Amino acid sequence: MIALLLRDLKLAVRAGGGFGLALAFFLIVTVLVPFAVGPDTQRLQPIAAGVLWIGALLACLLSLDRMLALDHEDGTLDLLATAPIPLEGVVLVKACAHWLTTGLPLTLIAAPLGVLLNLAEPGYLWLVVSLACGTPALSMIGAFGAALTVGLKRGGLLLSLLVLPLYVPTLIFGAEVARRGAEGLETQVPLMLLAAITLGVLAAMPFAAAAALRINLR
Amino acid sequence: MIALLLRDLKLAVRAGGGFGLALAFFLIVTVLVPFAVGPDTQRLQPIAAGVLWIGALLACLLSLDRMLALDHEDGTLDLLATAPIPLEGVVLVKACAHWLTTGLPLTLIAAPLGVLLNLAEPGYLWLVVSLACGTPALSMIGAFGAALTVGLKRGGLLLSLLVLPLYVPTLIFGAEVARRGAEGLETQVPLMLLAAITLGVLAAMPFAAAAALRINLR
Amino acid sequence: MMPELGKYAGTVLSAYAVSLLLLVLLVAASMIAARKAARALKDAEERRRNG
Amino acid sequence: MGSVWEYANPVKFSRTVSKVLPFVSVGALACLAVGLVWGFFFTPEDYRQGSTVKIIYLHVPAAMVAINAWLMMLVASLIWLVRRHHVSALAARAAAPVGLVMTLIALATGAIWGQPMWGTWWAWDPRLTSFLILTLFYLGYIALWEALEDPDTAADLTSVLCLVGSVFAILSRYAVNFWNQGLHQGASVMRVEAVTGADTEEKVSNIFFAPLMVCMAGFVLLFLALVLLRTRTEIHRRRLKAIEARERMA
Amino acid sequence: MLSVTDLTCARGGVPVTEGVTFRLEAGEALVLRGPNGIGKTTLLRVIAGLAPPLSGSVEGAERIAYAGHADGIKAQLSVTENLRFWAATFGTSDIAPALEGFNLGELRGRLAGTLSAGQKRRLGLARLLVTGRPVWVLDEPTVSLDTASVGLFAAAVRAHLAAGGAALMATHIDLGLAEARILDLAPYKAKPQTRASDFDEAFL
Amino acid sequence: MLSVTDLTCARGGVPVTEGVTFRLEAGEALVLRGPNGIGKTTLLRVIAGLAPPLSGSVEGAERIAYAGHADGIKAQLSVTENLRFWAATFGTSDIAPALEGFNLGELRGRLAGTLSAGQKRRLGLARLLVTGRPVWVLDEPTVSLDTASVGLFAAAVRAHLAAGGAALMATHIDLGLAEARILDLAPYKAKPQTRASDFDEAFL
Ligand code: HEM
Ligand SMILES: Nc1ncnc2c1ncn2[C@@H]1O[C@H](COP(=O)(O)OP(=O)(O)OP(=O)(O)O)[C@@H](O)[C@H]1O
Ligand SMILES: Nc1ncnc2c1ncn2[C@@H]1O[C@H](COP(=O)(O)OP(=O)(O)OP(=O)(O)O)[C@@H](O)[C@H]1O
Ligand SMILES: [Mg+2]
Ligand SMILES: [Mg+2]
Repeated sequence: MIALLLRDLKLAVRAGGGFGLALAFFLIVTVLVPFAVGPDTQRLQPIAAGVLWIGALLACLLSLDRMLALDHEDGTLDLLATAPIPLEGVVLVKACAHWLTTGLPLTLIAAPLGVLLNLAEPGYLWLVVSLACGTPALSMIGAFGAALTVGLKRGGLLLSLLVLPLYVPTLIFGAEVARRGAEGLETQVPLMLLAAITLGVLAAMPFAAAAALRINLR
Repeated sequence: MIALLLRDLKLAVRAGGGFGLALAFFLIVTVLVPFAVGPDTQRLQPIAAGVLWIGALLACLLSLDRMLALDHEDGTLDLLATAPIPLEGVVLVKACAHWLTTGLPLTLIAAPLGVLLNLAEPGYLWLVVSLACGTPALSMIGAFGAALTVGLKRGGLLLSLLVLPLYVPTLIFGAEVARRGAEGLETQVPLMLLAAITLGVLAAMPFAAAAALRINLR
Repeated sequence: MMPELGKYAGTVLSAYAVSLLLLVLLVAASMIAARKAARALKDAEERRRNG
Repeated sequence: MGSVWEYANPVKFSRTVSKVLPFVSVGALACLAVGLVWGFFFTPEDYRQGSTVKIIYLHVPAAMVAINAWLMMLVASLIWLVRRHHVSALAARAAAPVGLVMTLIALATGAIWGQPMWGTWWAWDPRLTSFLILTLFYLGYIALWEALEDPDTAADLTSVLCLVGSVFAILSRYAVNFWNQGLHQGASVMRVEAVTGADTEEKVSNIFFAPLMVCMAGFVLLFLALVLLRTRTEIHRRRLKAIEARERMA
Repeated sequence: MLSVTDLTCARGGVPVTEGVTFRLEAGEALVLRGPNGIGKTTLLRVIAGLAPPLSGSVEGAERIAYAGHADGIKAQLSVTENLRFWAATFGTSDIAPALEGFNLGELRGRLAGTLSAGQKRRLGLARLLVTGRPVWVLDEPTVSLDTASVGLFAAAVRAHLAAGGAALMATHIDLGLAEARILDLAPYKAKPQTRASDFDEAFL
Repeated sequence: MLSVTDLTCARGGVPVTEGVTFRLEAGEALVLRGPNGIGKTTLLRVIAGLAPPLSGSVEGAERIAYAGHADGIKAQLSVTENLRFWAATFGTSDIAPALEGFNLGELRGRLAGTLSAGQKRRLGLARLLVTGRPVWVLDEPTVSLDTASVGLFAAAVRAHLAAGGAALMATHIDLGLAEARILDLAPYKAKPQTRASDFDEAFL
């Protein structure tokens, strides 16, 4: 399992591995929003936290299809399924590698990007905290979606479609934390709920994802 | 060339072909925005036109990587390159098929989705007009990006990174038309500029895209 | 020695710090890469001549 | 001495670089040291901006170099496409990260400067916005180089991207101008011009202008030194790859 | 080591082969033969546990190392990195015999993406040696291999059999393994009328 | 029909084969042979015009129908739809002989994605017949084919030659085409010291 994690990280960092691209996408979405809605600070500030959350979510989403599809195409998944490690572990490790190469960097870069959207001063801390709490859930739910669509050629868009509704609760609570934080309101309750979702997802999702994967492999 | 167009349309409509997925993605992004920025009409109305343009642009973007990559993987592009039709024509036809299966439906569905975001009354017409003028440019620029990244495994995210800055002028003028329309301002000038960009792109881009494709095939 | 920077001291100093840091990183990275490539190339050329 | 194209021979180029590089680096270092020390320690405060004027010695040269680095890449790409000199393509590749870092410096110092001057870190002023777009082009360009494995393919594709990107960068510049005037009545544009342009052109000419010029020269020389060094590195890498490939075949 | 009893396999919901029964003991090799489309790939995937059988049973699936058309090789990793990963996954660690057995020593540092078709195939076969599994289940293992490499492969299979392993292979060409038993799948082709069970009859 | 003069081909910037020269007249077939990694695929791609040669020239590239490892077949289209598309692209229209020549009549309505490896390969070869091009350039055409299908293929090539066509094929196995000339690539392997030109010496 450690070998798998290391291999995934290595592959992500190698040329063409796609590390950093999620970051770049996040950056770009953030930059495009003012072009579309106009450059006013009064317009941008209230939506800043929400836009950042959506941007992070989309960046995460777009990198999902690499998670399992590449391994399926070249037969690695078939071979992993016959290897002496449980498929649940494989899925968990894959989600973990995805978070390390996507969720974590997104969290770290979110604060500087907040500047571009004139995020209100107190919001930065809460933005980062909410992303740190929420992105693991995004990766794990994404792994489930990737397992569901793994057999499909270019299932990317279908994957997005399946996963987006599943992301709604995480998004609602995560953006709520960031928004309330930016407006100086109390953030305890949504933060607790967000954490609860993440923990629940991490505990239960690997089994669902492994089941989906098993079905797709046969 | 007609055969190619028909085949692409047929493939898009067949099960798993991805027709409708861009639409669904557009729908979902539009639905997620209120979750992230909060449900206030005062907040949503001013950003409605911009959000719809961004949503359409992202939906378009996400379907780009199917345009050439699938044909590259299964060797079709190699064979088309040795077939008696010019590569410029191939690229143009592919962009055309992409627009017919993505840009056109997006344009048609944008107005109903505007309702979800409380788009101001006079904005609907201009939103549709601006999308109709702008999406062909999006497809053609996207074909260029797809040609650049066609050899890469899962180049999807890199494709987005390369193409998004190229989308900036189109997005600015398109969103400007829609926004001014919604606010009841004059829209003539940006609309002219948008149309000019689209025409210029349609005239010049096939050559750049075919050149990139030729380089990638060798 | 240090000039009086007034109320903007933090601003000016941080601007200089950030810029110099970025420059130093760039120069260092370039030099390390240059050295690494030169050494690897020298090894390879020697291998070629000897073997 | 024959034509300039002789320097497109990698061996000759490397040799020349080894000869020239020490002088360029020392020149860069000297200019930077003199200019920055002069500017930082020995210029007075501006009556309106206080000590923040001192940021100009980093901000403006970095911005200049960032823009011109892209121009240089464009020229190098054209040379590669037309004359197929490998060194030219490698020089374009070598310049990109330098340009990116310069862009980042301009952005960072600008943001830090904007905080006291405009009361905000960032405004969607056309000039700043175009710069942000330039950053994106740099990122895409570098990412494409990194992603492609075959060096000639990569050189060709990045050159095409550079050409098309330049056209779109100019388009964006006009688009952004249009976009922000429409809403903002150019408020922040006016302010940049008011705070910077007028001051730099007139008052700067005596006290601030001389050290600024020295810094400018320092940044340009630094850029030159880095590009030469990095191009040579790329040549070495390429040569190494070729030797390894030959070894494999033998 | 491996025992297959009355196995019926389906592809896309349609039974393809039925009633396949055989046993494979240590030291034995069995070659599956049959024309294109008879169901060799389907059968092997069922035996390896990647697809469920329609009926019948497979014993010893957990002892299997499977190698299909796709090799599970990452283009961005080098030859040794690829093998090391698979060794670690299967809990072994020595990749030297695998490199040697398939003459990959010279290519060890190459990125797998830059190998030719046959070289990549050799790497895929070398993976079998690092799994440490006793039963090899191989689907057209010698596709793209030249004669010398087919010889390497035959030698590797022989060594594996001699060490108490077993091998089950589907192929269209001659592997040079005279001692292998041959099982022709043609007689096991499913009759169109076959019904899996009365209950689901309407669907099959 | 096809004439190749002093061709040097490179892969990843490194010369692989050099000085390959041959002519192919109407009615002739030429089989390329050589061990894995010698550069057959590379050479065929250069000849088909998909990659530029390092030096040398190819005449008659526009008469070529190329078939490589990938077949250019869409899984979501049926067998006839796939063939019709290629026929239209190459400006012909009759797909019946292709269906017949490779015994695809029974499979005509099937989606290509549900074919077995060998059936898919037959479809890929049938595509050659609808191109109407006189020179076939084939890279390992019989991979995954059973003996009967190899026979079909040999018959198709013979018919093509008899009709004034020509064929160039790389393969490791015996195609049953006794009349074909054989070209072994081993003597053309590029010497490591080769220099393309002094100017860019450092890179090659
Ligand atoms: C993030 C924010 C900023 C960015 C990205 C930025 C970018 C640039 C760029 C692209 C140039 C143009 C260089 C040229 O045209 O040659 C420039 C020049 C300049 N900027 Fe900024 N800038 C920023 C903020 C500021 C601020 C806050 C100030 C001062 C209050 C400032 C003062 C200047 C001055 C004095 C020049 C030289 C003008 C001239 O050459 O006429 N900048 N900056
Ligand atoms: N997805 C599918 N849906 C329906 N039928 C399928 C599907 N995939 C394969 N088949 C059919 O199942 C049968 C068995 O296919 P299989 O791939 O097992 O054959 P095979 O013996 O391996 O042939 P080959 O020698 O060509 O590889 C074939 O007739 C094939 O057409
Ligand atoms: N992208 C690449 N970069 C560097 N070298 C490569 C690359 N691709 C292939 N090669 C090398 O080029 C040589 C020729 O490869 P090619 O695929 O033409 O061989 P082949 O004769 O078709 O072999 P096979 O019979 O195995 O298909 C091989 O030694 C291979 O390792
Ligand atoms: Mg098979
Ligand atoms: Mg080959």
